[in-house]
Amino acid sequence: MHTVKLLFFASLREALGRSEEIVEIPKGVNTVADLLSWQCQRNLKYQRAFSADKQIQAAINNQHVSSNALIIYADEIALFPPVTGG
Amino acid sequence: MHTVKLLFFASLREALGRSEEIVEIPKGVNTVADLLSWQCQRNLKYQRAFSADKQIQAAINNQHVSSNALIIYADEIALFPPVTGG
Amino acid sequence: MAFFVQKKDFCVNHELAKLQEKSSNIGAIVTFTGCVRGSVNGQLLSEMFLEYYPGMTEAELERIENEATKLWSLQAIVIIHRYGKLQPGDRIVMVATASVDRCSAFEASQFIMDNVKKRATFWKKESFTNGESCWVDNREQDFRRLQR
Amino acid sequence: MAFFVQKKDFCVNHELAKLQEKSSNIGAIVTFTGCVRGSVNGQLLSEMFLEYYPGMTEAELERIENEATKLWSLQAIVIIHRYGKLQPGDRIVMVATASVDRCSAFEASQFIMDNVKKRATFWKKESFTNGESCWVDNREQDFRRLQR
Repeated sequence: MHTVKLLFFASLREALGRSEEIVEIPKGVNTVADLLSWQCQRNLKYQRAFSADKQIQAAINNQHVSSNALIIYADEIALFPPVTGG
Repeated sequence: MHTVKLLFFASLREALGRSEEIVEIPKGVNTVADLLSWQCQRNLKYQRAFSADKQIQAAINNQHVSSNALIIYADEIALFPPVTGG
Repeated sequence: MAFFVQKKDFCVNHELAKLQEKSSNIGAIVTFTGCVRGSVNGQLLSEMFLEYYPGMTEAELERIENEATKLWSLQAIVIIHRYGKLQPGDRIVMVATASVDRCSAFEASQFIMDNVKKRATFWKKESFTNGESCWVDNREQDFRRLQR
Repeated sequence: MAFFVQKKDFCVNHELAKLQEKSSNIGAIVTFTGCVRGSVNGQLLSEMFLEYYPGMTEAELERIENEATKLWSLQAIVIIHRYGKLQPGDRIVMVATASVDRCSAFEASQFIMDNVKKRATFWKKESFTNGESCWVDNREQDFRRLQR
């Protein structure tokens, strides 16, 4: 079993009504892209929160990662909308 | 007779030992370039102070003017080395 | 090289003085200060809320500073970015770069600000006097959609 | 739009506050501060003397500001340039530009500084701890001659 702590920020956190969640990653969910599409299939709220136009991005070990990045070694993954600092 | 007040600044002022001078502009000295070469012919001190490598520039009515600018209407002409502000 | 993520405001004079202590040969200091605007797309702003990702944000700012010092010869850099509730006119961020020459200070400051905007994990939520509020990223998308 | 040619030092905080009073919609402020360097070409500086041409200098700074406001949409500009005797580490000049967006503020600030350097009628004389002193323009020429 691959247990991962997901962190949610900003509008994603608000849409899901939570800032983090411990999940068991199903077999075959190997990349960030897989993770996002799995989130979409969970329920309507998640489907809307993770829809493509939301452009949700990910970070592992305090580093931005692209959608094809492998998540199989990650124990914590941050998910968030595009950053708007500065 | 065309009387003009010349103003000297920075290293030019120091080389000539004066910050201004009233001069009678001789016939045929019509442009800034003419004025500079006339200054060179006045004496050794002026010749060195106005030598080409000094790149002396001019301003009339608080505006930079190029070497071919006419001076025949000017009653005050500032002469100075390249500016080094900022 | 220093970076701070903090709630409280900062004093530009104080930061410039600290910067100048770092080297006696500083000829040029460029500062960029980003502030909360009074209105956005004609809507009067009442408040801005800034969220950030503790840990990653600081790591990203440090990476950006390291990249800048490799690209330009800089004597000092400071980045300060606030979070939490801010009012119109408040300072949000300051980037200051010090160098012997003007071009390095300018170019490095722009590089750092561009990258803070693209990579530093901050998110802005704007509240308006008409009671509405929205995350800036959504507004950007709506704004772009409006312009199509 | 404001410009000051003065002997006394200036307070960056104070200038930024005055700038922000000019408009409630300022999103970006860029400041460039030029300082007296501690050493030049390895020679320790003891003092800098700045001469200027009263009347023309102010007129030139105003022309530069007017050109900048035609090229970028700026909410405020301030240029402060000192003259007289300055010590290493002292502030010589500050250019601050305020705009809704970051790029205008940066580009205008660089434009103004480049033009102040090329056109504003100031001259610097540097004195060194070894007793020597020279006008910067001569030093530049000597420096260039040395490099040939």
